[in-house]
Amino acid sequence: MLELQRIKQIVEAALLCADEPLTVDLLERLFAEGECDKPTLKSIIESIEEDCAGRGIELKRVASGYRFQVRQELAPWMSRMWEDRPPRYSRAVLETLALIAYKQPVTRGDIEQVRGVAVNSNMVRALLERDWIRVVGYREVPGRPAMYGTTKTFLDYFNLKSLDELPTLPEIRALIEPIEAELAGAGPEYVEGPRVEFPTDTVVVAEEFLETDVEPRAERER
Amino acid sequence: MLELQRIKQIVEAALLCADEPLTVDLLERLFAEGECDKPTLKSIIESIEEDCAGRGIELKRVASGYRFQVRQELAPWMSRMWEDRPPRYSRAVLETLALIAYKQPVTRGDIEQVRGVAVNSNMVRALLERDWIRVVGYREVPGRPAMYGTTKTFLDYFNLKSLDELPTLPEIRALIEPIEAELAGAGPEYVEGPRVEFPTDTVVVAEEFLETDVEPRAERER
Amino acid sequence: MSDQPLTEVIAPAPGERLRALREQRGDDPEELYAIVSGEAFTQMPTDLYIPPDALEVFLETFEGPLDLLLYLIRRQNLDILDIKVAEITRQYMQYIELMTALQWELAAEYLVMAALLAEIKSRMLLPRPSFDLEDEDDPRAQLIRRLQEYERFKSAAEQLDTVPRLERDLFRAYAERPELTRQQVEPEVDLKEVLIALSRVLHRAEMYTRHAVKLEPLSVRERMSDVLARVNDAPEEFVPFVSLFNVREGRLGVIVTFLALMELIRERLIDLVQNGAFAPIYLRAAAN
Repeated sequence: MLELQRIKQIVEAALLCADEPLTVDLLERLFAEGECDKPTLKSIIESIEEDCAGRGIELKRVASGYRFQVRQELAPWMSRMWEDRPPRYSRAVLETLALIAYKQPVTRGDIEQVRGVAVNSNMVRALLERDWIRVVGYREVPGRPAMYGTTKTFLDYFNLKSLDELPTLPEIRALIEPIEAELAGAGPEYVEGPRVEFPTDTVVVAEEFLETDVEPRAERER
Repeated sequence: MLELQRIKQIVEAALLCADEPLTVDLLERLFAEGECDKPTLKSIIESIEEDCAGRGIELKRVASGYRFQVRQELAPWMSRMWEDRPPRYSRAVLETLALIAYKQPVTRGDIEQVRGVAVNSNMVRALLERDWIRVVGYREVPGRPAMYGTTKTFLDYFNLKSLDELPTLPEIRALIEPIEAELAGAGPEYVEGPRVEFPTDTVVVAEEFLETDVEPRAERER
Repeated sequence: MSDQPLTEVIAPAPGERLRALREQRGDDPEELYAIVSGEAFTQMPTDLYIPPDALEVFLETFEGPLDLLLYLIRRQNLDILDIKVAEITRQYMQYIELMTALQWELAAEYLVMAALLAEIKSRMLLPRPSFDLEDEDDPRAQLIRRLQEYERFKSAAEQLDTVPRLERDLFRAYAERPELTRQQVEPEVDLKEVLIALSRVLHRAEMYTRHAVKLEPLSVRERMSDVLARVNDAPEEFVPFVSLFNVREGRLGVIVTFLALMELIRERLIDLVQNGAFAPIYLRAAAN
């Protein structure tokens, strides 16, 4: 028989590097003839369980055997390890947001008319959920489409006291054009994140198709 | 600041459930503002290292951070857990890896020059995919061949913190004594070299070879 | 990252087949060198500079001509610099005849080496004075240097193979992660991105429609939303006109509100209602 300390080391190590929970039978198979017996194994497992008191992990018995697992109370810290990097809004969402800000109150139909493509209801919902836009009324036309405007939260996020702190269109042009010229030379990824690999105009369409729930516009608006 | 015991639990748990080794910086990011600082983290890591004494696992620092691993002395028992034998690497792979590790940055041409046989491009691709080697640049000769170097993943796999932990590159050994002596002319001024371990007249030659670049680089590349 | 190509390329280790054959035959592994056509070679032929086609195992055993030469020198004490030119030439010719397309690439390297050995020998046969030993170009010196350099890395590779590594000597320790409490992370937006989006969409609109999209002053658009929201959220149908004006906003505020109302009326989003001359004016959401 091996020394108890050695057996304990082996059992602990095996439980920590196995892909699956281990039963006492499986653990026993790690040992050569005469190195360890079942009663010893069982008492070793108990002692390992006791050692876990106050530690970050516990030895848990699940249906298919024993395994070490991180205590559930540590989940908030562990979660940070897998936290997603913040996602990015697609170009379509940003355009919708910009049009709502500058042309409010607007309906989806209004936005679609300017953008030339259908506006996905998910995009509007995302902006509503974020509390950046709100329904300010309904246009009295068939279908009573909702009209959207921006919110206080929107202003706060962008650190604006009121909407007229946003630049005017000529100001935007003056502001944007140098950037766009630079982008034309430098490659598009600066503005759009990793997705853009095509010439600008085709991307818009491609993205639309990706993100738009296909809903015929005519049906929706009437 | 959190209680020390809680910090220790979190660090231990994180190291045990992370997919990759963790650096102190990464560990710090698990904590919210003011929950833990770096000096505390470092002393906690030390204390976890000490706790491992006598246990089956150890906290090891490798190139990309800290990880828990089963002690090497337990490998005979651990290997019984898997039916497959551990992967073995061919001499071609090991020689190529050794050349890249010790002589980086090297091109395929450099490797072929030393090994005297063509380098299998599938092997290079496999090493790249495994993330053991990477392209570190291109040599400015016709054809601009890629130069390879090793990665942290390579060091991690071989349980190393940095390249200096690799075993020292073996000395050049005398090969054909009479001829070498003849070739070297046995000049007395060479005899004093620091690496004298061979009979005098052969050492002279060996040293010569150590210091001589076999061929000018440009010629070798093509 | 996939291990598949690696396992294909890297395993089985060369010599594996030979090792298996040795085990299978129960031969002394040190004794048996190769098996050719079922016949066991317990000793490496000492006069073989090019592996014959039949010696498939041979190709697996050696990493190339440098490896073979090192073997001949270290294990057989062969003086590679003093070989029989006639013999190597004969092997050379024979091998070219036997060479199969399959092993052409590998064979080529052995042939180059054989040619080099033949060259060395022939130069040694020349009268001494013309054979300058100090010469950098001495093919013997070059060959020895290459052999030594190769041997160095061959041993480095052997050393590397003994370095403790994951999967064989070391195993990572893992514990099951707890159920994670995922926090929803909201996308971050730079105002500049919104502006770029706007300029792009307006630019596009201009390309497809005759006239440019008109943008009113933003203070008016914002006020339009506010007024509309008030009218819609009001408990009563009618909102008093005067209640929309706030003295604290000053004259400019009044003008903005007034323009907003005009625009809302023009766009038929609200109706103004007055029951008689000088009676209070009310607003209500536009009825169809």
